[in-house]
Amino acid sequence: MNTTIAEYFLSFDVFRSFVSRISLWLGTDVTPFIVFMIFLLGALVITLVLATVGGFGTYAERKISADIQARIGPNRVGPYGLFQLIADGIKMVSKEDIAPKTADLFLFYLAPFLAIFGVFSTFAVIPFGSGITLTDLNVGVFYLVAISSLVGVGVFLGGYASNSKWSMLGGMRGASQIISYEIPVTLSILAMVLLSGGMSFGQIVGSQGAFPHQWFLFHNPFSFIAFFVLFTGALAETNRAPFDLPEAESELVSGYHTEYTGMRFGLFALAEYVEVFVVSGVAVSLFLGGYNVPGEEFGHSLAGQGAQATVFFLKTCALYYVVIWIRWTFPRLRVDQLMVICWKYLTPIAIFNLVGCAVWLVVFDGKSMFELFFHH
Amino acid sequence: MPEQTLNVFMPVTIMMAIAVILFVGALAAARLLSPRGKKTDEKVMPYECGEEPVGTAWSLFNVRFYVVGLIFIIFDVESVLMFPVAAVFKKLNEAGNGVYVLIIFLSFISVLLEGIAYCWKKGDLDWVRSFIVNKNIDK
Amino acid sequence: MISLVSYLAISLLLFFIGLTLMIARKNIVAILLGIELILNAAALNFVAYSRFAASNIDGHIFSLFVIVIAAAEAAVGLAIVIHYFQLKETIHIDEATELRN
Amino acid sequence: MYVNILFLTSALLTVGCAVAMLIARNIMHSCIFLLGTLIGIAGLYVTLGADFVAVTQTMVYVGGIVILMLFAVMLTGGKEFVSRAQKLLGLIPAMGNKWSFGIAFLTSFVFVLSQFVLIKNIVKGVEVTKEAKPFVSTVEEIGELLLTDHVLAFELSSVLLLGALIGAAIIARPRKERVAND
Repeated sequence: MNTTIAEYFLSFDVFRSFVSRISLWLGTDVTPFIVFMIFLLGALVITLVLATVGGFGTYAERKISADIQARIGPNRVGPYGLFQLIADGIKMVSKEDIAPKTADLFLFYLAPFLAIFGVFSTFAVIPFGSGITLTDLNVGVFYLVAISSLVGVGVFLGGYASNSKWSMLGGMRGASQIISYEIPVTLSILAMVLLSGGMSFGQIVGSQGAFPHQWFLFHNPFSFIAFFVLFTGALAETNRAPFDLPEAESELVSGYHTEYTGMRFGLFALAEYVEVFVVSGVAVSLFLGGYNVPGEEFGHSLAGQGAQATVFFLKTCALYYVVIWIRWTFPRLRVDQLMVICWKYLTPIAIFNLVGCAVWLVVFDGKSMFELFFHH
Repeated sequence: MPEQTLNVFMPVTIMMAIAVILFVGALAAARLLSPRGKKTDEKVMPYECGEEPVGTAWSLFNVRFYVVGLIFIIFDVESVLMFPVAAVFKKLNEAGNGVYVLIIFLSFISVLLEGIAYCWKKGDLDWVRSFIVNKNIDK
Repeated sequence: MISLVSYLAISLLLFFIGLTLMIARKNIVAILLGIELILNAAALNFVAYSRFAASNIDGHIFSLFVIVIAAAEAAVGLAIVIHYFQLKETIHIDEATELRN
Repeated sequence: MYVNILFLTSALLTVGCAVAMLIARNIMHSCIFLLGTLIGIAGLYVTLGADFVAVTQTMVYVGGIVILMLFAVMLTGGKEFVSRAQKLLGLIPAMGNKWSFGIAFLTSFVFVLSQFVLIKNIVKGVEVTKEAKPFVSTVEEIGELLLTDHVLAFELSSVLLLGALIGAAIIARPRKERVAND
């Protein structure tokens, strides 16, 4: 049982003896320093990987939308336009940074920071593998929900500070949409916490298995519905179509980041794309078996960690594809429909699921549907 | 449970620090590389599709936004209180106290349901019904 | 190095700032901000005492309920402020002198 | 080592943002500084080993109360976003009466001082442990306490929240006369 990535590495005898040899050589115990370095390197690597994934999100979005609309999409920069993301990055950096004259400059500069901060802080608990989780906090999933609500404040402030009418409308809509849809998402997560008996991602993923019949998605009928509630809510929380009202191009120009230019806009966009990946990862960990691979002994080795991370990335990217697919398939909702869907459909269904899961847990003693049907 | 130290929170702090550094670094790079032209009046004007903006955008908004926030915060707090109970539910169920916990849990949720039923009945969950053009908006 | 006194000092400072904010500001929302600070100072004290001077974690439960009540208080307080503003079109505390309209 | 750094950072964030909140001229900025203060306090909770309370603090305050405050400022602000230009010593905005700030400072100082003396005499008997306890996650313990010792408070809090929801919804609901005006 590892709780952090450092403990995982220190559980290998080779690595431990290596550390103790260095300690002997230097005359002091260097374990705290090594632990810190592992954390720092791990955090840097994960940031780099996820930022790249976020960048590729923009590329994938364009390519897949082109595919759906029978176009070609970006194909000029590099093979298949793969370097489009680098070109975009260079463009973002070299654009002029303009703030409206009437803007509230302090808040204008702070808003993208809050969005970035809220998204990047969640990386600390995302489970890429049983060992490669930066830290497996006992309040893991709760922490993730809590810190990512900073994005809502960022969106609101971005809209407010610009002092532009489009931005203000987008910011108000965005904030109220993000906070509303947080409720069904939280309640669905709560149902999974109930089934797994813990809030840490290690516990939640560990109580599922590698094969679909061990996933929480098929644990009972209620958790099956809960997945769709969570997925819909997550789409809305990340402002993805069909819930992209805060930045509805045809109505609000560009919503809360109308007045943002250059790198500040780039940071908002990066936060948004990375957040989609994060919520896909959370949905995978909670419902679709997470990083589980067959074989417990295998899973602990370094090769097993690689396999786990691969499985996690494959599932998450599949879900990411579904998110993009939905965007280019469904029309946008009206703002009143948005609120009705959240409060009159998703929230009561989520509460129903929660109650159902609790009753199921007591009545069937925590067994899943498959265990009940096939193991008598 | 293995003994832990507060070091389990270190990655969280490191990640937050990285977010700060990334933000500052990206803006510094942009500051170095981006052109800084003259700030003409047209350039720093809020974008309103070519029209000259009239007044400020910081006008009064409809109170329905507040009502949504209000319902949200109550539900938020209730779900926060349910988290630790949900986390020990399975353990207590295995210890044989499942029915007791279920009763407490269900009575808690039923109060939550009363709240949503009230708001539903009174129409606070509708977006259109409470649509009022605020007469203060011109001031 | 970190002792109970450091937490109590921070809590005292927060309480002081909150109280000043509450008395000095004339904007009702700012007064509510001050109340939030004071409640947080109290909750911090509970947790600090439970860590340094008690063997159980009842203090955590207290501060949990302080947070719950702060949320309820903020919701109702801000609702009153908004309603008052709709009636009088001001949120200056010195002009709120009537109980009924 | 790590705990000390975390404590110092959080304490600085908390107190710094609280002071900034006090002297900020714009109520919107005050709300944002409140956000900083609350995150700092969450950091302090972490140094105390109260992980669940820390995350609850973040969830309820950052996601809920601060957004609600920002909404309320939007709904009541307009011309009074920025305080009137009366300042004490050219630094501190007094928002209204020039002297109220000084008087408030004095009053709260006297109040805090008297409370301090009072509490110091009362709490003499408390034994304070110095040695570092190992960090044990509080989630399970809190869950069990909520279901055993504090079950009444747990149930009553839901009733309290229901009351707050209904009361605040009645107060804040847009009234019908206004429809007739437009």
